[in-house]
This record gives sequence, C-alpha cells and structure tokens, in this order.
Amino acid sequence: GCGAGDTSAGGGGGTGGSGDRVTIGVTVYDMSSFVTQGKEGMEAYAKANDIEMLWNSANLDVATQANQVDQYINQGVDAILVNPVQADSLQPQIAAAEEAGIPVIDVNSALKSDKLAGSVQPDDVAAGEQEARMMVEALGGKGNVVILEGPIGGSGQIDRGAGIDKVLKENPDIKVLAKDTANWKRDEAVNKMKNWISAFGSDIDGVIAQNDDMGLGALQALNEAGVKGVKIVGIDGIEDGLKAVKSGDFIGTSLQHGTVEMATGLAVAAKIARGETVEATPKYIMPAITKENVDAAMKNVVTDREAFLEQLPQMIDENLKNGNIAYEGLPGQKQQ
Amino acid sequence: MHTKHSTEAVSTAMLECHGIRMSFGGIPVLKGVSLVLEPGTVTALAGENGAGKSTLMKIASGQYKPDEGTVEVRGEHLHAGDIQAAHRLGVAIVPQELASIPEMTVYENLFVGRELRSPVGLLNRGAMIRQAREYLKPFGLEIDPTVRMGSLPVGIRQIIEIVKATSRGAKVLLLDEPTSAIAEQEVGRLYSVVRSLRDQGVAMLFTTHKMEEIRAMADRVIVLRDGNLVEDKPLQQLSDDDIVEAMIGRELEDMFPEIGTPQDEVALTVEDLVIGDGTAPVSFSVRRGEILGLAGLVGAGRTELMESIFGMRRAPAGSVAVGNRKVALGNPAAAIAAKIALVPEDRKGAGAVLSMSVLDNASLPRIKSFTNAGWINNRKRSGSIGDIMKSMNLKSRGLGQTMETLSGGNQQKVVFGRWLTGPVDVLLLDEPTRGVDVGARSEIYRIIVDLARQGMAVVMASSDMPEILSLSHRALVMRGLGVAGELSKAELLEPSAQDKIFRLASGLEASTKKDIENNDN
Amino acid sequence: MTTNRSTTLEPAAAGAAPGEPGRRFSWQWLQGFAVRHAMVVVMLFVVAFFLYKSARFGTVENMTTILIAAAPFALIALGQTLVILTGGIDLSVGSIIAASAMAGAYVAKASAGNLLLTVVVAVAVGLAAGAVNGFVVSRMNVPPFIATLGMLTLASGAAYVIGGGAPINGLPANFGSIANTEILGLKIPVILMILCIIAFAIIMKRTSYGMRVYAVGGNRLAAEIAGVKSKRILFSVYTISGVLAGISGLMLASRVISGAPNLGQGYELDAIAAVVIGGASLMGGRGTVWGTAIGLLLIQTLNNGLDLLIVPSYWQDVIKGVLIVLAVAIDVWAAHRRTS
Amino acid sequence: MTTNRSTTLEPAAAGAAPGEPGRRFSWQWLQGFAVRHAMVVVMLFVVAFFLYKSARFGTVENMTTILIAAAPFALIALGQTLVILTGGIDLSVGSIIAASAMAGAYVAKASAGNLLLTVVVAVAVGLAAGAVNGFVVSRMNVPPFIATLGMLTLASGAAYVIGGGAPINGLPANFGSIANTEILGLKIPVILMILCIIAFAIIMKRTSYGMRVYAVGGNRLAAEIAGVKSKRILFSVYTISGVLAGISGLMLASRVISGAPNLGQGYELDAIAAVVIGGASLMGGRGTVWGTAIGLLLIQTLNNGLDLLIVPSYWQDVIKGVLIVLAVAIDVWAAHRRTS
Ligand SMILES: Nc1ncnc2c1ncn2[C@@H]1O[C@H](COP(=O)(O)OP(=O)(O)OP(=O)(O)O)[C@@H](O)[C@H]1O
Ligand SMILES: Nc1ncnc2c1ncn2[C@@H]1O[C@H](COP(=O)(O)OP(=O)(O)OP(=O)(O)O)[C@@H](O)[C@H]1O
Ligand SMILES: [Mg+2]
Ligand SMILES: [Mg+2]
Repeated sequence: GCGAGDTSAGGGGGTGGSGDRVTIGVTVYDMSSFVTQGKEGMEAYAKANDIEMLWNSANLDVATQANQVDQYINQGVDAILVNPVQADSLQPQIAAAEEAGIPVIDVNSALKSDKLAGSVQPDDVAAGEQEARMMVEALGGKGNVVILEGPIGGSGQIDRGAGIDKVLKENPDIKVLAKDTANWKRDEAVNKMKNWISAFGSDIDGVIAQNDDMGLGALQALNEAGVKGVKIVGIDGIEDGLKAVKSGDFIGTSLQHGTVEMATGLAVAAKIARGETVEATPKYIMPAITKENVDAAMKNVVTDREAFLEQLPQMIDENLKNGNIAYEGLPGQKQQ
Repeated sequence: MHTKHSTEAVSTAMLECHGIRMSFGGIPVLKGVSLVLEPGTVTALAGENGAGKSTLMKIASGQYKPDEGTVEVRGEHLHAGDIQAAHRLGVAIVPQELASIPEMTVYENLFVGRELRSPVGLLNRGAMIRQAREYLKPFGLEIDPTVRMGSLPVGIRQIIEIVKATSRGAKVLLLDEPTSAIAEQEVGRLYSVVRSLRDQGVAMLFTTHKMEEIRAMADRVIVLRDGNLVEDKPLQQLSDDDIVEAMIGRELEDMFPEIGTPQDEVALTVEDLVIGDGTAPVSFSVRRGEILGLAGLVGAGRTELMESIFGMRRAPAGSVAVGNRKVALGNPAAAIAAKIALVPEDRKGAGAVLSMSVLDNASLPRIKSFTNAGWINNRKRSGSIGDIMKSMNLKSRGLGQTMETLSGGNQQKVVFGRWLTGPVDVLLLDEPTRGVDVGARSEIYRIIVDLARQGMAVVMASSDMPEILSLSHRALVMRGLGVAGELSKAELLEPSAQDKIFRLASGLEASTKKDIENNDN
Repeated sequence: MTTNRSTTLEPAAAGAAPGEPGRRFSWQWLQGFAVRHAMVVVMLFVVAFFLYKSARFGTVENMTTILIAAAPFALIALGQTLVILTGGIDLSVGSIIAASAMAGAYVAKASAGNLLLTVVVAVAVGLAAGAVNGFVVSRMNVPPFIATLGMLTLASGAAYVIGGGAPINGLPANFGSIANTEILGLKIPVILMILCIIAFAIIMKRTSYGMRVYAVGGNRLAAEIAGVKSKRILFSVYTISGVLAGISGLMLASRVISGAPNLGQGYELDAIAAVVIGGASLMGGRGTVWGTAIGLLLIQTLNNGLDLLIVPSYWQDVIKGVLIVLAVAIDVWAAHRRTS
Repeated sequence: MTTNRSTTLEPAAAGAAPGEPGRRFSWQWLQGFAVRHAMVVVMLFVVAFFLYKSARFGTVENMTTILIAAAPFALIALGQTLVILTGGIDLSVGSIIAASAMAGAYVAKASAGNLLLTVVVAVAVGLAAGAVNGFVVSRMNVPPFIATLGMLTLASGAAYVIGGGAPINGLPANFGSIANTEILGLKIPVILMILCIIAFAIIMKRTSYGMRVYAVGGNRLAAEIAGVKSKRILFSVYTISGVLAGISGLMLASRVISGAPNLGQGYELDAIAAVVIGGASLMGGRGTVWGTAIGLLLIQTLNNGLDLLIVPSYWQDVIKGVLIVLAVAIDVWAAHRRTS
C-alpha cells in the first residue's frame, strides 16, 4: 500500500535524464479506490517501460491541482498526466505547459482545451446509458426508480446522469421518484435511501446508483427496512459490487477498471513524450458486468491481481493498437 | 415618566435617578430609588452586601436597563441600557469587578476609546505612553505603561482602573468599591485625586465598606438597605454608628472580638522559601491558634507568599511543612490534603467559578467528603453548605444561584466559607474582608478568631491596618517579595505601630520603584 | 466572547423585560429550563411542520430511521460536549471515526471475522488518538484547536495508510452484525446512543467528575486552587471523546460492512453544532447533555424531513443553514427574556 | 480556556513561573518577540530541510508557485485574524469563496466577459454574506460558531443553486486575466496578498480601529465602558472577512477559468489554523497579522515541499498534522521559557 509513494519518489524529480527514460508528472483528483487501483496498473506499466512517475494527489481541490501542474512545469517533466478534480478547469496551466513545450494528457475526466496532447477518457455517458438499460430491462420497461448521484457538479455525476436521462426519456413508463447525491459514499447512501424508503415505502422498484458504493448503501438500507425485490444497478465494478452481482443483489454493474484505464493514460502520455505514434484520444468503453461474466472480472480485479498486473503492460500496448482500450479478456468483450 | 419641567427644576444636577426599580428574574433588587448628584460633590453610597449599590451604578452607567424609573445626566434623558449614551453624556465608572483588558498594555487600557492620534490619523503610541506616565504619577505608580495589564496584581489593576476613569474628563464619576484591593498609601492618593476632581466640579458617587473612607471623602451619605434608600444626609449630620445602623438595621457591637492565646505546638513552618527569583528567602512559623498578620504595600509580595505556600506557584527554593510533615511545593491538591486552605485575593480570577452555583462552588474543594464512590450525596452537601452559608449569613436566593449573579461581598463569603466544611490546620487569608460589608466583616472577624481558638493557624494578608493591628498576634511586614520586619503583639499595641509598619513597608521612605529595581539585579 | 446564553451580567444578556415577582428561589432553575425550553419549542415546530407536510414522517419506521442515523453523531456529540465544557474543542472526531473504522475493517478481514479483536482494535485506535489529543492539550499546552486539527489531518492520513489509499471491501459478513443486530427491536447503535446519553447526563449532573469538568471549564485557575487536577480532567475528556469516536466509527463501518477512509469526514462540525445549539458556550463551563441531545435531534430531524420532502440536497443546505441560525437566535432571545 | 501563549499570573499558563518583579516590565515585549521568534525558527528549519532535500525547492519559479498558492488563503486568513481577535470565528469563508466564485463566473459568462461587473458582483456577494454574519452575531447575539456555520451551509448551497448544481465552464478567456495578469513579474493575487498583509498590519497596529478590535476581543464590557461601539466593531470584522473571501473566491475561479460550487471547501480550517499557529488565541484579544502571515507561510511551504518530494498525499497529511502540532508546541514552550 503506502510503499507505493516511496518507489516513485524521485527525490525532487529532475528531468528523466538518461537515454529513453521519461519523467511523467501525474496529478490525480484524490486517492479514491479507483485511483489507488489505477496506481498499481500505472506502476506496473512504468516499470516495464522505463518511466519515472512523479505522483501527487490534489485532494479534491482545483487550486491544489493547479499548483501541482505549475510545480511539474517548473521541474521540466517530459509530460503531465492529469486526472482532473474538475472537468474543464486548469486552462491557464495547460497553456503554460504548452509554452514550456510539455505535453499535457488528461485521463478519466475531461479537461476542455484545444492544447491537450492527448486524452484517455471513459465514456461515462455510455456507462450511464448502460446501467439505465440494465434497469429498464430488469423492470420490463415499467416501474419507479430512485437515482443516487455522485457529488453534484462533478463530471461523473453530470455525464453518467446524462446517459441515464437519455435512456429514461426513451422509456416514459419508468418514473423517477427521487434523485439526489450521496457523494459516492456508502454511509451517506444508506441514510438517503432509508429516508426515501420512509417516503415511498414499497413503491420503489429500482435503484440506479451512479457507482457501486452507493448501490451497496442502498442495498443495506433495503435490507434494514426489510424491503425485498428492489432491483439495484451500479457502476465501477469494485470488489463488493462484483460480489453483489454474483449474489444477485445487483442486476449488474459496469466495470471501470482503473488499473487498465489509468495505465493506458500513462501509456499514451509516455508514447507522446517519446514522440511515438499513438491514438491520442482513445475512449474507454466500460464492459457490462452481469452474472455471466462476473467471475472473470472478479479474477482481474481481486483474486488474480498479480497475474493480471503481470501481463498488463503488454496488453495495454496491444489494446492501443487494436482500439478497444477497455479490453481485458472478459467473456463477451471484443478487442476491436 | 418624568417631564421636562422637573428636569429644569433641578437643572444644576449632574446626575438624577428617579424612582429606579430593578428586579432580576422577579426578585426586586431596587425598589424605587431616587437620588440627585450636584456638581462638585462627593456622595458615599453605603449599604450591606447585596443592598443594590452596584446595580444602581450599573443602571446609572447604562449597563442595565431598569424596569422602571429614569436616569438623567445634566438634564439630558439617558436612554436606558445604553452604555455608549452614558459614556457620551460624560458618565465614567470603575466597576466593582474590574473591567480591565488583560491582554492589552496599561497605556492601551487607559486610552482605548479615546486614542491619541498623530495628524495623519495614525495612533501616536509614544504620546499615549508619555501621557500614561503622567496619569500614573499622582498615584506613585512607577510601573511601565507598556506592561500587560494581566501581569499586574489586582491592587495595581484597580488603581489603573481608577486612573482610567478619572482621567477621562468625565462629568459624573461612579466608583464601585474603588479601594477594595489597595492599601492605605494608595487610598491616601485616591483622596487627593477625588478632591481635585471635586474642585473641577465633577459629581462623584462611590461605594465602600470602610467608614474612614466615607469620612475622608464624602460630603454626603446615601444608604441603601434591601433596595430601599433609607438615608440621605450631609456627612456632618451623621455619626459612624448612624450609618452602620442605617445599613444593617441594628446596632453593631464592637468590630474586633477578643483574640485567644496561641498554643505552643507549631502548625505551619516556612523555611527559606524564595517567592521570586533573586529575592531574599522567607522563613517563619505559625503556631496553632496563632493569627499572623501580613502587612505591606500593594505589590509587596504577600499574595506571592501565600500562593507559594499553597502551591499555586512553584517556589524555586525552600520548604513548607504542616506540623512536621513536609508539603509538596507547587501542588495545590497536596496543600489541601495537608489541611491548608487559601482564600485568594483575586476573587473573580482565582476564587470562584462564576458560571457555577453557590452550592457547587462551596463544595468544590471538599467534594470528596460529599461523595461516595464519586456519587454526590446532595442531601449531605446542601445540608452542611447551607449551614455554613447561614452562619456567614449569605445573601442569596438559595444555594442554586450562580455565583456571577451574587453581589461582590456575598461572593467573598462563599469563597471564604467553602473551606469551613472540613478540617483545616492552616488558613491562608489574602485580603479576607475585601468588599465585605461592616456587618459581615465583624462576623468574619468573629469566625477567624473562633477558628484560631479551635487551634487553626491563620496567616492573614491585609491592606486594612485596623485588621492587622487588632486581629493578629504577630505581624510580618513585607517589601519587595521579602520580609522587611516583624512586630510582636506588644509592638502592635503601641500607638506608633501603624507608623512603624508603614516605614518598614516603604523601605524607610524608599520608593516602590527602587525596591523593584533592587529586585531586578 | 461575544454572546452568552446563560445567566450573566453582560448587558446583552441582562436585557430588559420586567420579571414578574413572586418567583423566588425558582428563578435560577427557571432560567436553565427556559433556555432548553425555547429550543424544545423550536424542535416541536419543526416536527409539527414535517408531520403536516409528510404522512410518512410520523411512522415508527421513520422514527427508527432517524434514530439509527443519529446514533453515530450522538456518540461523538457527547464526547464533544465534555470537551467543549472544558473550554476546548475536538476537531479530530471525524477522522478518528475514519481511522478506527479502517482499523476495525482491516482487522476483521485479516482475522477472518474475529469480532472481539475487531472491536478491541477499533476502540483502541479511538482511545489512542483521544489520549494523544489529551496529552498534547493538557501537558504540552497546545491550544485544543491546533492539537485536534493536527490529529484531524494525522488520523485521516492514517485511515488512508491503513487501506493503502483504498477502502476495505470484501469483509466477512459477521462484521455487519456489530451494528445490525437487533435487541428488543432496537439496533445496537441506537441502544448504545440511548444508554450513553443517559449515562453522561447522570455523570455530568451527579458525580464529582462531572462537577470538576464544569469547574475546569468555568475557571481553570479557581478550580486548581480548589484542588481540582485540571490536567487530568482535560486529558480525560479528550480521551473519552476519542473512545466514543472510535465506537462511532466501528458502528458506521459495520453498518455498511466496509471501511472507507473518508468515512465521517466533516462530522465534527455537525457534532459541535449540536452541542452549541444545545446551549453550550465554546468558552467553556456552560452546557448540558440534554441540550446536546436536543440539538442533535434537531439536526437529524431536518436531514430526515427534508429528504422525505425530496428537497434537493443543495437546497437542503440553504434551508438547514437558515433554520439552525434562526433556532439559536430564538433560543438566545428567549434566554434573555427569561433572565431579566 | 485551557492554554495561553502570553504572559499571565495563571500558574497553569505561566508554567510554574515564580513571578519576579523586575522582569514584569519587559515581559510583555520579550514574549511577543519570543512567540514570533520561535515560530520563525521552526519555519527556517522547515525551509532548510526542503532546500536540502529538493534541488527544485529553492528556485524562483517554485517560490512564486508557493506565493500564488498562498494568496487566496492569505486573504481569508487576514479576515479570520480580525474575527478571531474579537473572540469570534468565521467558518463560512470557505463557502463564501464558492458562492462568490460561482457568482463571478456566472456574470462573466452572462455578460460575455464584462470584467468590471464580474468583479463587482463577486465582491458584493462576499460583502453581503459577511454583513449577514456580522448582523447575526452582533445584533442577534448568535454565537459566531453557529452564525457562520449556518452561513457555511447556506452559502455553499447558494453556490450550487447559482450553477444549477453544475460548475460553470466555457468562460470568456478574459475571465482568466483577473488572476493571471502579471505586474512587474508578480501575478495579481500575489500583489493583492502582499498589499493586504501590509495594510492590515498597519491597520491593526497603528489605527484606533485596530486597537478597538483588540479591546472588544479582550473584554467586551470594558471596551464598551470605555466608549467603544462593540456591535459596530463586531459587524465590521465579519463584513471584512466576507469581502476578503469574496475576492479570494474570484481569484481562485479566475486562475483556473471556471467556477466550481465546491471551490474553497474546508479552506476555513487552514485559515483558522494559520491564525492560531501565528499565536492568536481563539478566546480573543491576542494575535497579530505578522503571526498569521508566518503561520500561513508555514502551511503553504509544507504543502509545496511535500509535493516536491512526491510524498503520497495521505502521508503528507500525517506529516503535516504532526509538524503543525509540534511547531505550536515548541512555540508554546518557547513562550513559557521566555516568560518565566
Ligand atoms: N445579573 C443578576 N442576576 C440576578 N441577580 C442579580 C444580578 N446582579 C445582582 N443580582 C442580585 O441583586 C442584589 C444586589 O446586587 P448588588 O451587586 O447591587 O449588591 P451590592 O450592593 O453591590 O453588594 P456588594 O456590596 O456586595 O457589592 C444581590 O442580591 C444580587 O444577588
Ligand atoms: N508598583 C508596581 N509596579 C509593577 N509591578 C508591581 C508593582 N507592585 C507589585 N507589582 C507586581 O506584583 C507582584 C506582587 O503583587 P501581589 O499582589 O502579590 O503583592 P501583594 O503584597 O499581595 O499586594 P496586594 O496588596 O495587592 O496583596 C510583584 O511581584 C510585582 O511583580
Ligand atoms: Mg457591589
Ligand atoms: Mg495581594
């Protein structure tokens, strides 16, 4: 766990130096489980490709992230990889980087700017659509749902929300009873859901959670209230989420595998820094996880971690050639 | 409501109060008090503890809004409960519970609200410091105006409060027990200041519990009893006994009871106790049943000595023993365990927990004796506290009343009485009758003497000469945090005693300043 | 200080209003009552409003929902009450919750569901953190705000370290039984909450310890002169606060059967708010356990009721902000009315 | 109160200091010096450490980076200093930042980049919020903690309402010029910071307004008896704090050319920490602008230096927590050394 920091600690950094070695400054919005998972993948890829990774977290504060970008520019890194606290911020910093001739790549959530050298983004809208579709199916196109959102204003909440809305518009018989944020948190989701159960009792047929944690919170609330048969769907495919899919508590989730996505971001950044040719703006399309393929996903995410990380660097390079950067060999997943 | 014409009628009056009524939570404290202060007069406001003196002054200075009645300053109606208005109209007050700003320097305390500015509009601190020195001179205070107020002893803070109020060019000056913490010498200085202000036409109202101060300062005496004005006459027409009788509603048998004879057994032994670094060590012992008086000017170190014995400050060197058991220094709990009790000088700061009830305050030092396994036995507690407070005849609405709503003198009674619920071998009294009315004071004297008779060793620091002279078997005179001399009972009885004490205290006419410089090096 | 909701000589408080005579001896008590009273009245209005607006609000299920949500706050609010009574403040409870939750989850996973060990470790973490606070404040004389702010960042950092930056998932099912077991129809956290409130109410009113806490907060010097070992008292209140935070964290984690390093973030503010709404003064010496309980209930009722009315969370913030200020304003006003 | 970093006869605070007559005279000064001095020393150690550890730390670029990062905090820390000097606290600055940032961004977009209007509106929002705080505290006698906590939730709610729950993006480029324009090589926020620090240092030391702020905090009743209009003073400090938060919010939004409703979240704690690290007492009456400046610099230097050393953020928290407490502990200890 914590060792991670030390391994990449480059004693104040300094431009990558010798031969082909590149230094890449990374700033992430926070040490969420997603990012932590991603960090493992990035480290695996960095080791395999002679990359020095400078790592900082902005603790959910835009200004802090701006400072960190400035610092990387001062240090003259070869490329900067940003997992933004907030979509469409940091324009002055990106401009400054460009002046300093340092390519900036965003990953996981978008920085709107024409100065970006690359961009590795999950398709959150698609993910939102995907989970909404699962729910519509499960409810047979008719019923009442509540929606648990991420932090209001965050790109996750906005884009996944957009996808959900799109699908629900197509299915007018699905009624949204309530929709509010639980800030990605399980404990907040429990209380929010409990209160909604008080409000709507057994009218609730389904819970569309914008991530697994909130879905699991809702699950707990339903259990506490002894309400049965409510369908729940989430996104992310964290361990407990996958378990819930396996046990049937979730009708499904969408795997946003940080290990793969973040490492791909690093890969793109490195290749750009090295002037190699690479698809600079690949999209990460989250594979749907259902009872059918949950076991395989469980292997990659939890049980067979080492093995997975082992072959990750090579897999990523292949994915970048083939096109589907989300490919990790799950049943029903195509490489193109 | 008073009409224009009535104000014109007495247009010369500086301050007029008409039918002031005030009650707290339904309990009447002032029951229709009216008084008029003429320019260039000094009026003494006498009364027992809890009679309503401070409340009246707080109303006159806009701190409280009376339930009924009006206050007029120089013919102008004072908008009730508006401190700023009172201030604008030229009313200044020295509150009984000092209102100094501990975190600020002496000169800042003196000038806040009327700062001296340079032409540019910025503060002119230099000028304020210089002015401050001027203001302090008449009181012979050689303190540096740039020291923090909080670092000074109560006595000095009180003097500075007086300076603050008197130097503002106020037209009406209210002094609520201005001398409670300061010694003879400074009081003398206050007299002269008061006189000069009177000559400038300032109207002054002051409260005190000391007859000689009334004699020395007042032209007129007003007596409050239970919120009623029971006496209002020129001083000449009143004898001390008249005043006392008006105050307490009965005649007072003589102040000082006969003191007993000390036993031989030594109760308290203080050896080479150094109470300020670089100062001469202090050694003395007190026998059971003996009352040792501590005299000295403000800042002589009496309080330091007591605090060191009691462990409030850790003395750098020396030892304290009760009987033949040594007491750990710098640890009040240990001192209490050794049956030492202290009634501190600074009631508000060190004596009482103002936010707690009388009962809690009174039972705090001996709470163990009212608890079994940590559980408070309230019956037992209220019982014995109730008795003690009755014996001190505390004026409160039951033991549940919070300390801060108790009158100053009554607070003092609680702080004193709380020790008497358990065994005490050594009783340290620092200004024990500070702010206590005549009636109560004679009770406290009686109690002190009784306690001594029962075998307690009493050390009593006092700035009240008669107290020292007539209550103590022996007296130490302190100066510059050391002992300057000792007077035996015999010497104390000589008429020259007072003079001798004063000469010792002031280092044979050496100024306070010198002492402190000497202590420096 | 600038305001004060209990007996005081401050003109602000001495206010106006003729008091009606004949109330002798009950005056002081009346006051204490009046202060609480006003807040209770406010509380009743809020409840009445929600009852009127939502049929579901009054149901037994919803009441239990409120209680379960309130429990973890109640524990830290009680600890906070003691700390605030001494004139201090404990900003670290939020992250102590996170740290002990992570520690508990970690042990539960590592020990494959050894509940005893889990509980012991989680509580021990809270105790340790609290003890450090207590030591730093009472022995090193560091202002409580800084001491506990330091612990806030330290403990939350520690929470991440424990999980290597990630939440702890895949916990043994029995980890959930700590918070989700029911005894006579009440969940353990709720029972704990009720017991603790009663216990602390008694301790603060009926024991010498409680009295000493008030004394130290009211006037530390005077308390010491009266023989109170103020350093010990200070140490104890922060330790208690830490332990309660530890328990609270364990309950929270157990309820959702997972440990999140950002659990309890910002809870400290709600806890302190509950205490102050309850009439305590941050200057110390004033406040009651019952007051805190009511303040807590007010906040929780608002959270629940506004959710029932499906008010968007950011409007909830606006409303809550205004209501809480109003509630206290009314309370202050009432207190002044009564005292004079 | 429980601790105290200035001269006092309290044994508790003055350590077991035997009072010596002579010293009393120079105490006060010695102390003020000692207190600042100790913290400066700590500061120097920290800087030295980073200089030694990281070649980049000492560079001009990095120094400017630190200053730019410090600027928005500096503004709110200054306002906080005044508030704390009166014995109050302002928890709302963080969300006032968010509200005024959103308001500014909104106007900038709506007016297609009318900078004047943008600035006016953003500052006005801060002023309004601050004034409300001031009114509620000084006139309604609501405890500052509650009053500003209410404003915290209210303003952050408002921030979301302004953006309809979303951040405001796609702002006219010139919106960025507010914070990113350089004058003699310094960015506007940095210049503002420096000017404000100097201005407030002068105001607090050299004007009667400053002196009265200290007085109200030191003993409100005493100040009023001396003719100080304490209600006005209280009102003013909260208003000033609000205005500075407004400016700070505008700078933050302009720097990243977007308005986020969660901007400035939790900044209040860092600001308060800076003030207290600087030697101010939360009981009011004690503290200095320079102290705050140093406290602020310490925090910012740690943030920057630890980032440079690529310490994982959660370890940064642990380290920061410990260091800040240690720094203050040393400071307290030094203060006592000097005073006794
Ligand atoms: N704020 C208050 N709340 C309740 N009761 C009060 C308050 N202030 C004063 N009292 C009561 O009013 C009565 C008169 O108090 P006051 O301070 O005026 O007496 P005093 O004449 O000044 O006594 P002393 O000589 O001891 O100072 C006392 O019984 C006191 O308990
Ligand atoms: N004139 C003075 N100027 C400056 N400091 C003084 C002065 N007088 C006393 N002090 C300080 O106060 C300390 C003693 O005050 P303290 O109150 O203990 O003396 P005291 O004899 O008890 O006086 P009091 O008559 O008030 O009881 C001295 O150590 C000194 O530091
Ligand atoms: Mg009085
Ligand atoms: Mg004395």
